[in-house]
Formats: sequence, structure tokens, C-alpha cells
Amino acid sequence: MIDFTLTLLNSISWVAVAFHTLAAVVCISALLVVLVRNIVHAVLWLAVCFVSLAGVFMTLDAAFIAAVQILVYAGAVCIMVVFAIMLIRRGNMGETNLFNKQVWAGGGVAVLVTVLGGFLSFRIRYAGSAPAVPENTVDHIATLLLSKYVIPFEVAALLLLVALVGAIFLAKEVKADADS
Amino acid sequence: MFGQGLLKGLEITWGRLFGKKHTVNYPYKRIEMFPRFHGRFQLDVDKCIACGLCVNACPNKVIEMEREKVGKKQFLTKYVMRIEYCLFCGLCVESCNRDALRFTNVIDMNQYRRKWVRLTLVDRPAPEAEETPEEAPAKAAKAEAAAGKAPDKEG
Amino acid sequence: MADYRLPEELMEALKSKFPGMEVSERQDVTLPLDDLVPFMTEIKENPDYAMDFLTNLTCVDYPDYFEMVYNLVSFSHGYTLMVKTRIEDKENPEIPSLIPLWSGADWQEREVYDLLGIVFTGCPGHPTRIFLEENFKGHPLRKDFQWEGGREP
Amino acid sequence: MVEFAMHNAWLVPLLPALSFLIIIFLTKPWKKLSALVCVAGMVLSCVIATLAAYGVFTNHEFTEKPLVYSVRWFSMAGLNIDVGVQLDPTSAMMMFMVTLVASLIFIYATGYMEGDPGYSVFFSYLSLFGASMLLLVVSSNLLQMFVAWELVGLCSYLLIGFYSHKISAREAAKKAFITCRVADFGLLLGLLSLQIVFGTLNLTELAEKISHFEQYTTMGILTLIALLVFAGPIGKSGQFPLHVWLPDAMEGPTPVSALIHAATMVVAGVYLVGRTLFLFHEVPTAMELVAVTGGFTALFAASIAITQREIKRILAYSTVSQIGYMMLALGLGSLTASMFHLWTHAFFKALMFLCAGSVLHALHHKADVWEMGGLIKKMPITGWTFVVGGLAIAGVPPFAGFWSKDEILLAAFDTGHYVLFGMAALTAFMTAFYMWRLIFLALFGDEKPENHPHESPLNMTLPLIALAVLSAVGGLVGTPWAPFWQEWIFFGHPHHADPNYLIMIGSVVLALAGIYLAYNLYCADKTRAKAHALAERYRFFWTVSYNKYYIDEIYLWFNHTFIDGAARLFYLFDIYVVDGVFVNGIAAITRLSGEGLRVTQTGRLQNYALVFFLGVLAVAVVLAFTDPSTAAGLTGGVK
Amino acid sequence: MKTQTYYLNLGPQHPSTHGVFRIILELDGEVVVKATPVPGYLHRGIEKLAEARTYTQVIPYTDRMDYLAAMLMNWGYVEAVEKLMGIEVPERAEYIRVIVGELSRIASHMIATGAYGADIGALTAFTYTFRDREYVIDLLEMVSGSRMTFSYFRIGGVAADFPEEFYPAVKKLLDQIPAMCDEYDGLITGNEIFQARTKFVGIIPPEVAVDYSLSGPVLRGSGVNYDLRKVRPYSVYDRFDFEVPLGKNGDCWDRFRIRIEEMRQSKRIIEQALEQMPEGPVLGKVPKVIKPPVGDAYAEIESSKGVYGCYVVSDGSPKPYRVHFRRPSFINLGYLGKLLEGWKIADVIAILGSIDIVLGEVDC
Amino acid sequence: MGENIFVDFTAWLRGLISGLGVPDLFNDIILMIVKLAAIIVFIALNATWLVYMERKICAYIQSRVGPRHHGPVGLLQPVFDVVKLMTKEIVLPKNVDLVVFLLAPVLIVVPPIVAYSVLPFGKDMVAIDMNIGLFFLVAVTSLSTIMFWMAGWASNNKYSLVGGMRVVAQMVSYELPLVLAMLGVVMITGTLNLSEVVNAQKNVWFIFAQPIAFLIYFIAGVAETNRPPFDLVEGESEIIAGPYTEYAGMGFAMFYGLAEFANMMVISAMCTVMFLGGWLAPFGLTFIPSWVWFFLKMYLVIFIFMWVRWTFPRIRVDQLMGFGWKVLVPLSLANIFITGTGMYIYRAIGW
Amino acid sequence: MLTLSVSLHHYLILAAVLFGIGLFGVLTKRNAVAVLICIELMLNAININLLAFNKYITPNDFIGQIFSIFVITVAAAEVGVGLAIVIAIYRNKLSVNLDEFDWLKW
Repeated sequence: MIDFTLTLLNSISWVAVAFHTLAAVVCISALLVVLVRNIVHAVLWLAVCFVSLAGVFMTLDAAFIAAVQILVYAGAVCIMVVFAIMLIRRGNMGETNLFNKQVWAGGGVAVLVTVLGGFLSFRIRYAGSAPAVPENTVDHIATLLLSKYVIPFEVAALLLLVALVGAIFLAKEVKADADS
Repeated sequence: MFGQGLLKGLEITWGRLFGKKHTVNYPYKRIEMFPRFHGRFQLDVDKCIACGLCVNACPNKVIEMEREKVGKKQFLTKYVMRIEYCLFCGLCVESCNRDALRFTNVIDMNQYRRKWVRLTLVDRPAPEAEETPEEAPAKAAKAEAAAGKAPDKEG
Repeated sequence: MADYRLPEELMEALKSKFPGMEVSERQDVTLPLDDLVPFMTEIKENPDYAMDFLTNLTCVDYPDYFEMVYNLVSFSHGYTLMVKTRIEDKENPEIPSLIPLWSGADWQEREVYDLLGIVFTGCPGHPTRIFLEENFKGHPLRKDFQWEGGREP
Repeated sequence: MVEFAMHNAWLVPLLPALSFLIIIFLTKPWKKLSALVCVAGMVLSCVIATLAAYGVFTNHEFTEKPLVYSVRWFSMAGLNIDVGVQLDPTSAMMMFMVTLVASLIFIYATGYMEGDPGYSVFFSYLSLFGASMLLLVVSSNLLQMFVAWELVGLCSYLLIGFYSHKISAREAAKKAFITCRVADFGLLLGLLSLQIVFGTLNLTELAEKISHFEQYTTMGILTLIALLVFAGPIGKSGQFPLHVWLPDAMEGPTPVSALIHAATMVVAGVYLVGRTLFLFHEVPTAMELVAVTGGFTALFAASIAITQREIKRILAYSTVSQIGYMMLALGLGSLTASMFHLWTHAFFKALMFLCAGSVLHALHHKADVWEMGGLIKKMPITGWTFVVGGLAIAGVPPFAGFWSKDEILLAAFDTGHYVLFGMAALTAFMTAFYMWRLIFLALFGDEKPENHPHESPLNMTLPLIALAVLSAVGGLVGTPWAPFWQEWIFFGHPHHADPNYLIMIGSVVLALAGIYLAYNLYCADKTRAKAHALAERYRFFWTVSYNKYYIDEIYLWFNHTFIDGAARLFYLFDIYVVDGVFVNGIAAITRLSGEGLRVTQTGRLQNYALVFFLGVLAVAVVLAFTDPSTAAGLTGGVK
Repeated sequence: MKTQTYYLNLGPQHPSTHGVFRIILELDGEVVVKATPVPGYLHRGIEKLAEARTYTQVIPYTDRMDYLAAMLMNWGYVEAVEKLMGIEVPERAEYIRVIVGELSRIASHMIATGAYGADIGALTAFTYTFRDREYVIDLLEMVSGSRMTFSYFRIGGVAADFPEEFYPAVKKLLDQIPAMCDEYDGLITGNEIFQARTKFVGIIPPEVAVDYSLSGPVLRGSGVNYDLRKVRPYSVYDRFDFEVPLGKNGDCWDRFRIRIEEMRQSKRIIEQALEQMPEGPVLGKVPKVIKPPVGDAYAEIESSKGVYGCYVVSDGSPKPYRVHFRRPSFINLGYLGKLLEGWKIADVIAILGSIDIVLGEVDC
Repeated sequence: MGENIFVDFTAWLRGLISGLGVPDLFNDIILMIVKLAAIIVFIALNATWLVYMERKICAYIQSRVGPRHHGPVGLLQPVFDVVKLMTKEIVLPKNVDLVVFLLAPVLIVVPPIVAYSVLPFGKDMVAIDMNIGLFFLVAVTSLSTIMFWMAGWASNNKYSLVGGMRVVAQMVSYELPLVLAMLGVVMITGTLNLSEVVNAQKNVWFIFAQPIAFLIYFIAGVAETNRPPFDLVEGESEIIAGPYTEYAGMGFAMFYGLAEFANMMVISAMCTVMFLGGWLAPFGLTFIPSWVWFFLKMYLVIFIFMWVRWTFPRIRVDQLMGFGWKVLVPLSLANIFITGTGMYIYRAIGW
Repeated sequence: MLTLSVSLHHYLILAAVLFGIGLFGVLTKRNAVAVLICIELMLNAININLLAFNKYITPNDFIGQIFSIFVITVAAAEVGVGLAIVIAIYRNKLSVNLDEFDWLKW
């Protein structure tokens, strides 16, 4: 019995344990994002979801992307969202994340999409065990980004700039009208 | 140049870091009080003639005085200062003609309960009357009148 | 000590303008209530006086009347002047506000209203209590004010 | 150097254009810098133009065969338009004249516009105008010329309306623009016809083709074309009956009046007719029309100028009159005389305008000559240069005007147009009269005590002096005894008229008589009683002349009666036919169908998204379950 | 465009209100749209209390107004009573008054300086000034016996002459004061962050300052030269040579800096007073029971916060009929509501600190 | 002696556990837990020590002597503080968002703890030697913003709310110059691995190669830890205590003691690693263990933090943002540019 | 038998579920901010797919990783602009309820 357990335990890989735990956390926190009634809690669950997703990325040997995920999503996007919520604050936050009238229809479509996606994913056949991912991914990504993908990279930079300017312009107060 | 003031500030604090410390390790070590310090009251009972001037001088009606007439002299039986109301202005001490009421340098008047704060300087029974009828009773009466005429009850 | 009072000739000029005014030997001016605002406007706006600084404003509750006291200073000439006026109506004392002339009168008038119950008319937002709470009954600095309480004997 | 200038004459219009761009985009906040850029651009152009002109005038072959540099602008089937630079003596002279006068006026303007809030903008407009005018001058192509023609029109509009806070300035700008547009429409039609008929607008090719126009068209059509083309100059050069805008254009700043409405732009019409003289030459009717129009305008405008009171208005009518002179010369076929007069006129008229500007500047824009007087004592430089200009325009030898006017009179006399000659001679007399009337009224006589004139600053007087010198000696290039001018600028073949001393002396006598009459009426007689009496005596003529023959009023009446009536008619058509049947009818159909479809448009984003994803789902299902390879392709393409 | 504002209740218990004082701020983000100051949390009715005390007994109550410069509070009151009664104060007493008054002013300004530093965030400055203030207070304690509420002045003079050990001590302190001021200057005034926080913040134009009856460093910070010690010298101030520091812009920085400068000037005054001090009695000829004639008197002095005036009415009895105090902090505070509009929360603290109020005085 | 004490201990522990026949996976997990516990203990110990140190330095700067009654020279004072704070009641104000309110002080210590896992404390002394260690650290520390915000939001107090707004604005803004300043070092070393960064400073510390970057890093680091002169998050004279206004007892201790000092230690440790040569011994004083050097340098930086704190006033919120965006960010970009140019020249010369 | 191995399909199903949850939120939440949040969830599901394919199919090309960087970039930009729009709308209408945004212009 002990031997069997030990064998079993030895057969478990780190990655598998991590993946299943993190996947569970991701799914549950994502569901909570949708289901909780307070938008602030939803955002906090979103942060949890993003951090766990970073963990999932780690299991995919994409440590760099994981760090980016934490930095951008958990560090920046969530902050932006909570800031926006704070700006559009109201007295009672308890009822800020409700469903609209098409909840059943939407739910049906979402379930169908999920089922179809899951079904289709099983159609993919690939060579059983994956080849090892190189140890140092950052160097490769950096090289590729600045050589082969330099134009998309720059375009993305430009996009960010445009988004920045656009966001400032949109959210800027019009002071002239505020005097009344 | 910008930053000069910042560096100057750092220099000052750096100097203070190793400079003289001004803390006194109270209560283990105490500073000498000045002679005029308004500390705890002290009543020299022997000098006191229970004239009541201090009672009148007090702005806040802190002093409670009880006296009995023993012979020709007024005899102080009770002298209580309600220190919780005291302003430590020193007017009572100043008003004392006999130099009976004085300040000391003692500062430990704090008490755990408010009702203990009251300072009882004299609380004693009056001695048996020693008949000394030759003293003028008018003087005593005058003193009593002065004592009775405490300041108005405040509005 | 140097003299900072209003010179005689200026005082005479004021007297001729406001016949109802009385001048004490210390050169304190006592005015009828109706003359207050014209008088104050005159001594503030007229460059001969230029009383641009209202130092003090208070009120005294005398048995028969309220007496308002104003202390004025002229920065340019260095004069000082004490102006008094009497409010005979003890029941509903009212006096025009001087806030339009000196904004500094604002809080002082509120204080006087609060403590003595003089109503200053002519300015929005007044009278409002400043020290005591809004629903406090009475005006403490009046002589007839009675207050139950105080410390135990 | 000269070679470079000649082969790079395109720089001449380009430099002012560059200054325009620099001022507008860079130096606008810095006034002095803007002025400097503007002046520098024009002076550089002037240097290049001078060198190029020198090159042209020292090399005889360009008279026969102009130096043309052109590039293809655009080409379509059957339509090839070039842009280019054509250097021949006429354009070289014109280029030189324009850049020179413009440079001087720009310098003058730096002083005149001092303190104006729109200083930089003004100079940017001036630069733009310079560029456009030079583009017009150097054009090798009629379309290019038309573009430049419109550009100068635009600049004229901008500059007349420069004081846009004044209602009169705005109105004048609009008037000028609309009047010129009317004329330009004719010009455009003419150019189109030329293109249609001859298939080209290049000047050289056109000259070639029109010389045997019978291969292409008939005489009637050609006449029509010539008349249409002539419509443009009538408008732009202020010929009767479209002269009305020019006097009003004096609302603009004085440098503008001097540059645009005296020296350069208004003579563009003359220049155009000169450039296309090969066309008019083939059409005698048109030639006659040009000559008559010119002669009549000259006399007509001069007769108005006699009674006007505002200093710039007098000069404006004088300009109209002098341009009529040039047209007359053209109509007589004498390009030489016309261009000669254009040349001299540019100098003395610019000079007089600038002097007038200087006077106005000194008198704080008090324009009535009757309110001036004795200015020559307070403003000696302005005054004496004005006198030089007056002598020049009156035709007193040896000043410039005398030689050119004499050339025109000679041309009229030689070609046997005696009526026109008489009109021209009368005009010359009247010119001398009204101009000296102005001079005597404004400069001599008693000083008015309410005026406090002062001499203008150096940057205003220096151009005056330069122009005065040019007005004095500018005519010496074409005296009958030394006919350099006639050697160079001609149409067909050089015309060597012998000096006709009779005409020469006659014109001088006429001029002197005019001056004397003016002196008699306005200077010798301090009270001017005689002048008033004369006006009273010929009250009718005076009134008509003073009210400019009521031309403006006639136009107004015409507008109200005919054009508004036609507009009313079209309005009714629009309301009932266009709107009623087409617009509203179609709209009603659309609206009805829209109301039916509106129900599906909830406006809710999520509703749409739901439907969208249903669609996606359907597509995915179809793709996934119909053909496995498609599905594989959909999900990553790996088998 | 609608923007939401919200209310923030600054005080009555807030570290930066220097006591119990409340400002209701209407904020748009961090910017003050409207500010309503609410004083009165420390109102004890001193003016009413005074009506039930004898003239001498009022003196300890005046201590409790500006408890940071209690000597000056005494001074204004006794000056008014002396004016009412026409008492001649002995010259030595006047000099003693000047010395203790200026020492009191130094102590008060030290607190203002340090507390302002603490408001801006430099807590160390606060401890430094308190440390130095202790030495000043020691001197005052030496002469009066108390460290804060001195009750040292008497009608007609002062309670007691200087003790002998006072003179060397005050000399020693005066020698240190320039170094102390330099230290504050180095630590606070010269600091760029501090300057950025205070320069051009809370600007009071001079005409507004006069209109609102502001006084003291607040008025002088706006450049109005109005210091009673110079303008209408009372006591023996006309015998001293000193300067009145003035501000240029009327901003917080000016008001703050003036206080440090005034400390230096006070030091000069004390030095001169010590030099000139005559011998003689310290208490004038005053009746045992003070009964002023019927009438009224108004006297003003320049306290550390501004013009401190006292109006006394007598009905001939031994108790004053009416006492009114013109408290500079109270009147200086009157402009606060308008002044705060348009500044940020952090500036509210900076402005309030620069006015240097003492709530005991404001609420009286 | 001492150099490898921690490394040896880890190896010994690993050997011990595998000797018991525990599978490798669990061996790893146990070691992980041990390391985590060590880090937490380390942080807690350091935080208590830092509380004491801060009080002492504050006192000394202010001419006082600070705590001295509990233990020798008051060394036990923080212990007493902790005991007091732990036994204090946790006050729950009305209408707070309870879960968030209680979670915030707990979560606030997570990012520093995670950050320590990649910090090299000494030679070969690093929990996880990540090749993107620096990036990971930056990412993780950026998480603490949201915890502060949670505290400010959940408190249902306007001072807290203003503090929450400020904390978000400030920390997000100053992260940028912080990272950009470190980028200069990264450009020189060409690696994100912290151990390699330290090794690259064998010859010269980067404080000498990148003085501007050091200055920017230091200033931004002060702002990131919300300490004066950038403490407007808690700025007690303005908004009482910012997000922590409503916290009492242990919650307060977590914010004020643990989180603040843990964050400060992370910033100082990063400063040491990036600019001060990490665990490298200066002047060849290698007989002192590397981790001692590391801590010495770290504490030097912390001391400067404290020194600055007790000297400077607080700046205003608009000045803070202006300084960050208009001074530090352009300056750090310029630094990157200068570094790049310098490196190019360096390579071109071919030294 | 308990198997705890991980394969590409695991990741794909996780991604599908996450995408479904996000889609559900997008379709049914009333708050505009919540909708934005759910869009982020969907984008992250995509990222899982990208990285999973990258690891299991083309581990040496890094296309998936690079693409996911772009996705994250675009997502950040989208959130920024989206929130700005939401705030702008809120300033005008004092509401972020998507049901009320059924006008096409204001």
C-alpha cells in the first residue's frame, strides 16, 4: 500500500499538480467575477484570476509572459478598472454587478460556445510529447520581437500611444461647462 | 542650485544624529525646578491666621476653608484645595500676608482617580477653647465676614 | 505718547455733517442708530479719514440699551477712532450690518449675535451662530442670561 | 550667374511662396521676423529676376524664340497640361518690374503697417500675392496663368478685406471678388474653348496654331473666343463696365493699393491680352473692341476722377484710366506702347499711391483732399516725390509718363484712329488736371491747423525716393531717339515710328494746360471760389461725375430686378418639384420601410452581441460538422 | 458635464487643526470647492466669566486664551485696565513686560514654526522648535513660576522682579537664538520641497487682508506694514530699534518666514531692553481693591498672532461690567473659508498652519 | 566559516528528508515550505528590528534618545509593541466591506514575501534563481498597489478613499521611473537574472556606472514605499492615515509595521543588488560572509531612507505627479539613451 | 487509475471554459465596467490557447508567446480606451448601465 502510494506520488509531476490547482482557481475566480453582485469584489476576483493565470502560463514554460501577465493585468489593468469604479462610485456598491434580461439566452449561447470549443479542441492531434522548450525564453523573444516582428512591435507601441492619448482625451473633463 | 536646501537639511539632521541629546530620563532623573515654581501648595499652619484672604483672592473658588473661633483667634480646622480647579495663578500665595501659603517644587500631584486629586492641607479638630477674652472679637468677626463673602457663584 | 486721535478740524467736519453725533472728551463718537451706516461709509470712503481697518467690533449690554462699539484705524493717516451707537430696543435689537464696508466685520458680528443676540441686518446668511450650537437657547453675554449647571460646589 | 538666373527663373515665384509658408507656419508670432522673411524673399526674387532680365535683354534670340522650361503637370486622354516658365522680353520685363516694385512696396509696408495686430498675416498675404503674380507672369501656359490669375484674385480679396473689422472693407472685398469672378467666368469659358478647339493651352503652341486657325475653326468662333478671353481682362483690369470694384478696393491698406491695384495685378489683364495678342490679332473685331473699350474707359474714368474727393479714390480712377490707355494701345496692335506704358505707369502710380499712403499715415487716415493742404512743408520727401509722380503721369518731359503716353498717342495717330486719338488726348489733358488738382489741394496751399502731419520713417521714404527716381528716368529706355524698348518688346515685328514732334509738343501743351488750369483753380485761388463756381455752373455734370455715373446704382437695380426675380422662380421650382416630388417622396418610402425594420434595432450592445455569437456558433457548427478538414483549418490547421 | 463633489469633515479632531476646530470641505477630487470653518469647540465663555471676577482675578483667565503666548494676553488686559484707571506703570515694570512679552513671542513663533513644519510633514522641525522653546519657557518659568499660564502681570506692574539668575540665563539664550533660527531656516525654510509646498499657495492680497481686518504676520505677510509696536508704540517700544519684517506675495511662505524673522527681531529688542533697564519698583501705586471709575477703555497690543485688543467697561464696582477681547486668531480665521477655495487638501493644511491659530484664543 | 551556512543547511535538510524516503516532489515541497517560513520569519524579525531602528534613528535625529526602558537600550520595545497590537481589539467600523477590509492587511504582505524568493541574499543564496528574476520582482511588487487600494476602499471613510486614490496614482506613476532606472543596469549586464547582475559588478558597482539611475531608483523607491517625502498616502497631517485610518490593532500593525518595512526592505535589497554590488565584498574583504555584506549594504540604504524621512517635508499630490512624470520619467529615459550611447561607444572602441 | 498528466487538450478546455465564462459575462452583465472585465477574461482565454499551442506544437518558434504579448498589449490599450469611454458616458448620463445606452447618439 505504501509502495503503491509512493509510486503514485512519484508519478505525479509538479506541473500536473500545479496546473490542476491553478485551473480550478482560474475557473472558480472567473465564475465569481461574473456572479458576485459587487463590482469591486468582481474586480478583486479578476485579479485573483489573472494571477492564477500567470501561474498557468508558468506551467506552459512561459515565465516571461507570466510576469507580463502579472505586471500588465494584475498590476495595471485591475488598477485601472478599480480607479474607474472609484470615479463612477455610488453610495451602495452592493448591487452594482447585476445581470440584464437576457441572462438565460446569454447563458445558453455561452454554454454552447464552450461545449463547441471543448469539442473542437479534441479534434486536434499533435505529436504526443512536446519537445522541450528552450531554457532562456526571454532572449529568443527579445530577438524575435526586435527583428522579425519589429514592425508589429512598433505598431503595438504606436497603438498604446494612441490609446493613451485617446483615453486622456475621452476622460478629460470639459472645464468650460462645469461652471454652472 | 536645486537640491541645495535638501542637502543642507540632511546636513543638519546628520549633525543632530550625533549631537547632544536633550532627553531627561524622567522619572529617574529630574530637572531642578526654579524657586518660584508653582508646584504643590504648602501651608505653614503655624503662620496661618485663617484670615481668608486667599479664599477671596482665588478666581476659581478653589480653596475651602473652615475655621473655628478658639478664644480670640480664628483657628483653622480645615484647609482644602480643590486642585482639579486650580489655575496655579499664584494669586492666593500673593495675597497671603503672613507668608503662610507657599508653593513648593513638588510636581507629582497626579492621582489615579479624580476625587483623590483634592489637596487637603489641614484637617484637624479645633483644640479646646483657651479662654482669652481680652482679644478683640471685632477683628475675628471681620475676618469671618470676609471669609463668608466669597465670590459670587458664577453665572 | 503720541496722539493718534482724529484731529479737531476733521472731527468738526464730521460734526457738521452728522449733527446727531456726540463726542466724548476722549474723542469717542456716539451716534444715533440711523446715522451709523452713512457715518461709517463717510469715514471709510472719504480719503480725509480713510478708516480702512475695522479693528474691533463688540457690544455691551447696559440695563437700558445695547451699546455697539466699533474701533477703527486708518492705515494711511494713522488715526484711530472709537464709534459707539446705542440700540434702544432691548427686545428685538437690530442694527445694520457693516460687512459691505469691512468684510472683517463678518465673524465679529456673528460673534456678537451669538453671544449678545444683536441681529445684524442687510447681509445674507446672517445671523448665524458661530461658537454655540444652532439650537442653543439664549445669548450668554446678556446680563439677564441664566444658566443652570456648572461645577459641583 | 546670369545663366543660372535664366535657367532657374522658376525660383522667382517660388521664393515668395516659400516666404509665405515660412511666415504662416513658423514665424507668425514674431512680427519683425515675418516682415524680414517676406522682404528677403522678394528681394532675392528681384535679384534673380534682374539677372534673368539682363540675360534676356542681352541676348537677341529670345525675342524670336522664348526660353521655355516646362514639366508635365497632368495628362489625360487628349488633355496635356504643362506648367512651366516662359522667358521672353515681355515676361522678363514684367518679372523685373513686378519684383522691383514689389520689393520697394514691401519695404514700405514694413513701416506702414507698424503696430497693426495682423502684421505677420499681412506679410504672409503679400508674399502669397507676390508668388501668384510672378507665377502669372512667368507662365508658359494659359491654364497655369489662369490658376495664378485666380490666386492673385484671392490675394486681392484677402488684402482688400484685410481690415476685416471695417464693414466697408469686407463689402469691398466681396465686391471685388464677385466682380472679378463674373469676368473670370468668361475667361474660363474662353480658355476652355481654346483647349477644345486647339487642343492646347501652351502659349507657343497656341500662337503657332492660331496663326492658321482656319484649319481648326471659323472666324466667328474665334471672335467669340477672343471676346470671352477679353472678358477676363475687363474684370481684372477694371475696364468699363466692370471697373466698379477697383475704387472700392482702396479700402485695403495702401501698400496693397499700390502694389495690387496700381502696379501689378490690375495690369495683369493688359498682360494677358498682350500675351494672347496673337489671338486678338487674328480677330479685327475684337481688336477694335479692345481699343474702344480702352479708350472709352480712359476718358470715362478720368472724367470721374476730376470730381472725387478721397485721395486714394482719385488715384484709383486714375489707374482705371491709365489701364484704359494701355488697352487702347493694345487694341491698336501696339504691344510696345502698351507694355511701355505699363512699365512707366507701374513706377509712377506705385509712387503716387505710396505717397498717398504716407500722407494718410501722417494724417491718421484722413482721406479727403479738401481737408489737407500745405503738406509739402511738413513732409518734404513725400511731397516732392509726389510732385515727381504728378509730373510723370501728366506727361511732362522728360519724366517717364511722357514717353510712354506719347508712344500710345503716336500709335493711335499712326493707325488712323483719330477719334480714339482725340479721346486719348483729352484724357491726357484731364489726367494732368485732376492729378495736379490733387497735388495742389493736398500738398500746397494753406496748412490746415487741425492736421499734425509728420514725415514718415525711413523705411517708408526710401522706397518713395527710389520710385521717384524710377518715375523720372524710367521712360528714357524708350525715347524716340533711343528706342531700346521698341527693339525688344513688340508684336510681329519691331515698330519704328518716327518721332512726331507735333504730337509730342501737343501732348506737352495739353499736360501743361491741365496743370495750369488746376493751379489756377486750386492753388492760386486760396478760397477756391472759382472751382466751386465752376462746379455750381455745371452742376449736372459735376453731380454725375461725382456719383461715378451712377454705375453702382444701375447694377444694384439690375440685381434687384432681374437676378432676384430669376432666383424666385428657381426657388419655387425647388420647393415644389425637387423637394416635393423627388426628395420627400423618396424619403417617405425610406421612412416607411425604416419603420418596419426599426423593431429589430434595440440599440443594446449585448443584444447584438448575442445575435452575433449565435451566428458565429452557427458558422462554426456548419464548418466543423460538414467537412473535417475545414474544421481543422478553422482550429489551427494541424492534422 | 456633471462632476460630483463630496464633503470631507476636517476636524474637529484632526491632527492639523491645532486643536479642536472643524472645517467642512466640499471637494471636487482633491480640490476644495467650498470650505466652511466651524469654530466654537473650545468656547469657555471667558468674557462671561470675567464679569464674575474681580479685576485682578481676570488675569489668569486671559492666560488661557493664547496659551502659547500667555504673557502677551495678560499684557493687553492689564493695559486696558490701567488705561481705564489711569495708573502709571513703573518704568522697570514696563521693561520687564517688554522682555517677557518678547520672550513669549519667541516661544509662540517657535511653536508656529515647528507646527507648520509638522503640518507640511517635517516632523523633525517640530521637535527642534519644541526643544528650543523649552529654553525660552524655562526663563519665563524662572520669573513667573509657570511654564505656560504665567499670570505674571498685575494691574500696575508685574508680580515680581526678575530673579538674579535670570540675567545670565537670558544672555545665554539670546546668544543661541540666531543659531536656532538658522537651524530652522536650514531645515525648513531653505528646503526646496517646503518652498514648493508653500510658495504661491494661499495668497492673500494686501487689500483683501486689510478688508478682512487681518493682523499680525498674516497681514504683514501680504506686505502691509502694520505692527503696533512700530505704528502706535505702546509701553516703551518706541525706545527700541528693530525692524518689521514684511512679505512680498502674501503666500504661506511669506507668513512663515516672517515669524522666523520676528524671532530675530525680538532677540534684538530683548537685548536692548536688558541694556536700558532701569532700577526701581515693579509694581505701581495701585489700591488694594481695584475699583476703576465708571467708564470704558480699549487698549491694543501686538501679540504674536496679531492685534490683540481688550475692551473693558467698568460700572464702578470691583468687578468689570464687561470685558471684550479682540482676539487676532479669531479674526484672522474669518478669511479662511474664502481663502481655501480652489486649493487642494494638502494646501488646506498648509494655509491653516500658516495663519497660526490657537483655538483657545479663537473660541475664547 | 559562515559563508555557506545557509546553503549548507539547505543541502543538509534535503539530504535528511530524502534519506527518510520521501519522494522528490514532496522533498521539494517541504523545502519550499521551509524556505517560505524562513522568509516570513526573516521579514518579521527584520520588520520588528526596523521598527526599533526607525524609532531610534528618529529619536537621535530629533535630539532624543528613543525607547530605552524595555530590554537593553530598549531593544525589546518592538516586541512589546507587537504584543500590544496583537492583543488590541480589531475595530470594525460600520458599513465596511468586511471581507475586503479584513483581507487587505493580510494580503499586503504577500507581494514582498513572493519578491524575496528571487532575491540573492548571498552567494548562491537565492530561493529560486529565475532568469527573469528582475522582471518577476517588478511584476510582483506592482501587486501591492491593489492591496492598499482595497484597504482604502473598504474602509468606507473619505480619508481612506482619498488615500486610496493617492496610493494608486502614486504607486502606478512611480513604478515607471523605478523600472526605467533599473533598465540602465539591465542594458549593461544584458540579463534579468539577479545573480548575474550581481556578478557583473565584480569590477565596478553600478552606482558608479549609473549614478543617475541610482538616484532615480532611490527617489522612486522612496515613493514606492510611501515614505516621506512621498508619504502623502498616509500623510498624517492631511488625511489622518490614508487607507489605514480605520485599522486598529493587528491590521494596523500589518500595514504600518510589516508591509511598510517589508516593502522598504525589498526596495533596499533591490537597490543593493542593482547598484551596490549585492553580496560582493568591497576592497577584497571576503573573509566576511557574503550575506553579511548584503545586509550591511541593505541596512545602509535603509538608513538613508530613514534619514531622508526624518529630514524632509511632504510634497503635494500634484507636485508628486508632476515630479514623477515630468522629471523622473524623462530623466530615466535620458539615462537609458545615455547608457545606450555609452555602450555603443564602448563597444566601438572595443575595450 | 488516477492520472494527473497534462496535455494540450487540458489547456484547450481550460481556455474554452474561461472563454465561455467571459462570453457569458459579456452577454449578460448590466454594468459596462463588468462587460469590459469579461472581455479581458476572453482575451486571456485566447492567451492560454496561444501559449499552449506554442509549447506543444511549435516550441522553438515562439510565435505563440510573441502573439500573446501583442494580445496583452492590445488588451491594455482596449481597457484604457474602454474605461475612458465608460467614464465619459458616466459623466454625461450618471449611469454605467448598458441597458440604458440604447441611444445611438446624444
